[in-house]
Amino acid sequence: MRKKLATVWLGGCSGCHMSFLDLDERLLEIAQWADVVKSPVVDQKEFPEVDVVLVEGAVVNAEHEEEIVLMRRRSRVLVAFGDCAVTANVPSMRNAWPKEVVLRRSYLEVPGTVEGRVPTEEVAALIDRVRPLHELVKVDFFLPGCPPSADLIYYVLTELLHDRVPVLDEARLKFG
Amino acid sequence: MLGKLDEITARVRQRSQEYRLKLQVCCGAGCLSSGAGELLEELKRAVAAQGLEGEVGVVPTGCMGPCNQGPLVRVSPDDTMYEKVVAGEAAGLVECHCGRGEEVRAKLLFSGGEGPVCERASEHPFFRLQRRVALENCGVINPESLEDYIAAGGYRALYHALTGMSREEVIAEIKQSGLRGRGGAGYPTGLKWETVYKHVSAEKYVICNGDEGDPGAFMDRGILEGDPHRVLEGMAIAAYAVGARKGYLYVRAEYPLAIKRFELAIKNARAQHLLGSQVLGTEFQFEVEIRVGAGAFVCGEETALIASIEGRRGQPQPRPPYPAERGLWGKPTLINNVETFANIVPILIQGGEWYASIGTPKSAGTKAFALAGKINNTGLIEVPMGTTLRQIIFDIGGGVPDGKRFKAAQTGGPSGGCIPEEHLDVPVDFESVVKLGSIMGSGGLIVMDESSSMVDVARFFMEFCMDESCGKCVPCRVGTKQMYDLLHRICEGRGTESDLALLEELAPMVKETSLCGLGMTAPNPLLSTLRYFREEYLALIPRRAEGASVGPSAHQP
Amino acid sequence: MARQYEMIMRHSRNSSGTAEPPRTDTRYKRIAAAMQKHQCRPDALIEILHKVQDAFGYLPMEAVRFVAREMRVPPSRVYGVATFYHFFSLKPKGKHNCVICTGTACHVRGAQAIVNEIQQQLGLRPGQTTADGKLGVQIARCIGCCGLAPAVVLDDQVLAKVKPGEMVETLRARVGGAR
Amino acid sequence: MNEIVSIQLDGNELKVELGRTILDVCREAGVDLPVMCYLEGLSVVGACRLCVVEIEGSPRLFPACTTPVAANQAIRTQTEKLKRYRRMIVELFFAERNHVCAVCVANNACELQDLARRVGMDHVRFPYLFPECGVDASHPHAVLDHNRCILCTRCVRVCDEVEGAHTWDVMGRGHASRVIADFNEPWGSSTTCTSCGKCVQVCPTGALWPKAASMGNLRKEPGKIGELVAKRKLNA
Repeated sequence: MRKKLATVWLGGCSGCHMSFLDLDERLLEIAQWADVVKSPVVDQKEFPEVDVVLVEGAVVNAEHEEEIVLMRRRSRVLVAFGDCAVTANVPSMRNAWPKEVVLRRSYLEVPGTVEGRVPTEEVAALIDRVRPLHELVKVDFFLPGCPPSADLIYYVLTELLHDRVPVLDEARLKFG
Repeated sequence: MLGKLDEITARVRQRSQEYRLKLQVCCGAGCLSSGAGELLEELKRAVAAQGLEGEVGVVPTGCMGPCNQGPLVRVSPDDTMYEKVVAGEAAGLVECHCGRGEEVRAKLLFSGGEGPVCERASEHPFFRLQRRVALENCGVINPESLEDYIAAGGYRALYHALTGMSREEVIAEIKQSGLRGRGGAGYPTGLKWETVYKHVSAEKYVICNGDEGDPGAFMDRGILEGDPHRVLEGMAIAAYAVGARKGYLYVRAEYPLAIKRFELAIKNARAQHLLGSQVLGTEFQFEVEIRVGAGAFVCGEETALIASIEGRRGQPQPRPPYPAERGLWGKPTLINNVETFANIVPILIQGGEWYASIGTPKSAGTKAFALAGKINNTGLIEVPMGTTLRQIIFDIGGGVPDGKRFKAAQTGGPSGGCIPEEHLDVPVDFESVVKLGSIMGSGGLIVMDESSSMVDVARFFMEFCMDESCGKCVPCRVGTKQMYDLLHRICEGRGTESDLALLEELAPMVKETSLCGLGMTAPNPLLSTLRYFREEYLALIPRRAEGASVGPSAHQP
Repeated sequence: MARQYEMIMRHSRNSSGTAEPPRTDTRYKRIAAAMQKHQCRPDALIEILHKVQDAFGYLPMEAVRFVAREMRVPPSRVYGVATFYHFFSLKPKGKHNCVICTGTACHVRGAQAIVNEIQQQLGLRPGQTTADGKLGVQIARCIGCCGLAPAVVLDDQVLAKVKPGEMVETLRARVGGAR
Repeated sequence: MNEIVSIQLDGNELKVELGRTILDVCREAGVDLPVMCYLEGLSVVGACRLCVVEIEGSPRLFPACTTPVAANQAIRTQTEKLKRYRRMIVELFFAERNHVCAVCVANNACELQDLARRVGMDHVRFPYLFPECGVDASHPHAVLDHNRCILCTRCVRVCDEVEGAHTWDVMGRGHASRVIADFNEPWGSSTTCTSCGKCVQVCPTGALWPKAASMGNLRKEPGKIGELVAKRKLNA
């Protein structure tokens, strides 16, 4: 039976998605097993019910908080995709300071800011601390790496889309 | 030399016989802070003013026990005790009791409470159920007077050991007594002495551990303040037995009075050749130095204590090697706690067999406890091992105040656990307390009533351990921080079931892998409250709405 | 005495650019005397730091440097020891000091309420000192007066069975009285 | 030469010399125990607790690096419990400071990172503590980044025991402990540092790194310290 696959981009650099695209011709192989029903490269507003979702990025703002809960509810297998999703990684480097300090620094104090102001409407409000996915929802599979290699993504997706549990042994498991 | 001790004894006895009555004023730290110092002076003045100088003596003593009734006065030999005597009442008390020979009924000990009041203090359950061995002189003699100590039989045990016993015989006596370390772990004292004795070295050390860091424990403080010579004599006997010539008392900086009195004790003992180059006229030489701690609970751990005496950060070392083999300056070192040393003299005087006859077969002798928390009679007590917690808390301690219900007794401080009502009839000894998920510890006993949250208690102790973790080993340094954060979250009502699961996963790991006793026991308060009061944890965890995320906490620490 | 002077003088001459303690400061003489008593043995470091804190009320860096140099103990080791033990403070304490005991007995009898009240009424958290340096608030891990819980040590005097409101009043009076 | 006794190591009978540690014996027998604080040539502190093993007949766990072998010991090094505990300890390391492999100069040359893969840590279950940590770049040749420090104290020990400078020590205690130079001063202004670079070589993570290095070309040689110490003994 064909599976439904989604990929999501939360607080991250999209590098994991780049690595996903690096699957190149193997993407066609994936397409034989699953429909990519929701992804930054698919025009679909609502998050549908899916079999597998790859979530890139950490939970950084209020929107992410809502989205991740929704995704959890509508996904059979939720994969923390890449270091940001697994450890909060680079986005979390702001966590040692209160978000007000971080915002002031970014929008007002850095050189080159002209008449800076902290945006309030255009972008979602930051939450106090950047958090990895598993602090908010149950994560079924952790796929660390910054980014995980295309080979690794291929391996993990192949297993999951065939209802097998991938195994990250010492050779496959790596942060950074 | 024995003649000199007898001579001093005779002199003191004769002087005290001149007095018809003796007013003993408790000058333990508790009573001093409620005004015992002024009271002492005022009583002396009143006695003089009423012309009773020749027949009524006024003397300070160490801690008498019932600390929250202070300042305390005992009239001897009438055996009458008065509570909460302020300086302004001194003249009236002297006039009434000493002048007219009438008791001041309204001021009798415990008359302010709900329990029984006795004209003879020793008949009150608070005293009647106690058996004072280590605290024998505490609250009886003047702790600042060497002569008083000698008159109470002091330094006879040392003399007896030095002149009439071989080192092996001393150790055999201690072994026979069944005495176990009173600092908490309960290691057999005689065995420890023997190990140090057996290690051949020109230099050896004896250390008295007075770093009583458990919050809620003040037995060692009571002993050091109330009977410093007893500890000093115990140390000297130990030094003779194991072959040491130098001893250290390591004591907390928070105990200035104990430091002062011990310093004085050393000075006076040296002057009388009870310390120094030829102790009591024998070849034995022994010097004692005080080392003052600087606020680190972990220094109660023996290897950390040694590091601290050596002027370093008080971080524990892996054992082996044990201090008995390689301790202070790398030399064989005997470390015993204050209360342990305080038990040595009576064992030598009355014999190991006598001591072993008190208490239970595996935990011989008596144990001092500091009662505090939600209990009527707070204070310092000493009971035979095997006394039940119920007797200690309800008969001696007078139960829980304000009509509240008893909930749990906490023993062993941050290393111990909470024992609930259903186990109150278990006889207290080293093994039984461990079976209940706590430890005997050094003797702090805190009573909690129904208004105390046990999760809060667990968090309180975890915060303590986190703050006091030396930072050397990872499980303790980070584990206590993680456990504290998780407990805090639960206390604040922000916890989840997976937080609880994490706690239960972390606690055994920290317990089993930490380097020293602090980390190994840090999870105890958490584990014991989880064992007996799990429903209190669950009650604090918000119930999740149907279908919500199943992951860990949606909240920040 | 002469030897102590010499020690201080030598120390001044060997100056390596760091601030020197005033040669006439008797507190330094006392510390130098204490070091001499222990023959500058490194194991006496904690004893000497106690002396420094007795003399100054805290551990001024200048004095800490003096001790390290005279005792020939590596600077990082001295600093490591000074910060390991909570009894030592590298910051000046208040003129008046209020130490709230938060031991177990005090905790179950309401020590936290005292801490909270002081924080709310006087704006002082444990470890803080008022801007004018008049009042410092600290917490202690059991002062061993469990029978008097909750207990507070105000300027070395133990106060028993303290009530939060009264404590704040006492503190206000103490600080006000010092003006 | 000490007495030879027999022990059991993970079920295999072995003849070993008394006086050696379990870690020694394990290494010789090819049993690879994880360590962080241990480094050949430096004093043994038994602080990381990664090398704990089970000894039959005792309910306790024993750090292999400090525990001497004894006759007839039956040692187990790879039980499920030990594996679980080791992973937890590694997780505690990662949660304690701010380890971001992606931007670390020691990425792919880090003992902690390697350890994480060895113990199968695919994520950290404990809340990250995110402490505020400074970076000291005042030294001309090297940087100290507290975000990546695991307080193994190899730098402290090598500086004191091998170089003899004792520039480094640890200040504070518990989770507030920090490695410091001199009186908690910028490393570059240290009056005791000889700039020998040994601390950088022994640091297992990217906490101490040479300014000349960039990600991908960092190579540390902690093993040299053991060789150095051995050579000195030879010459002594």
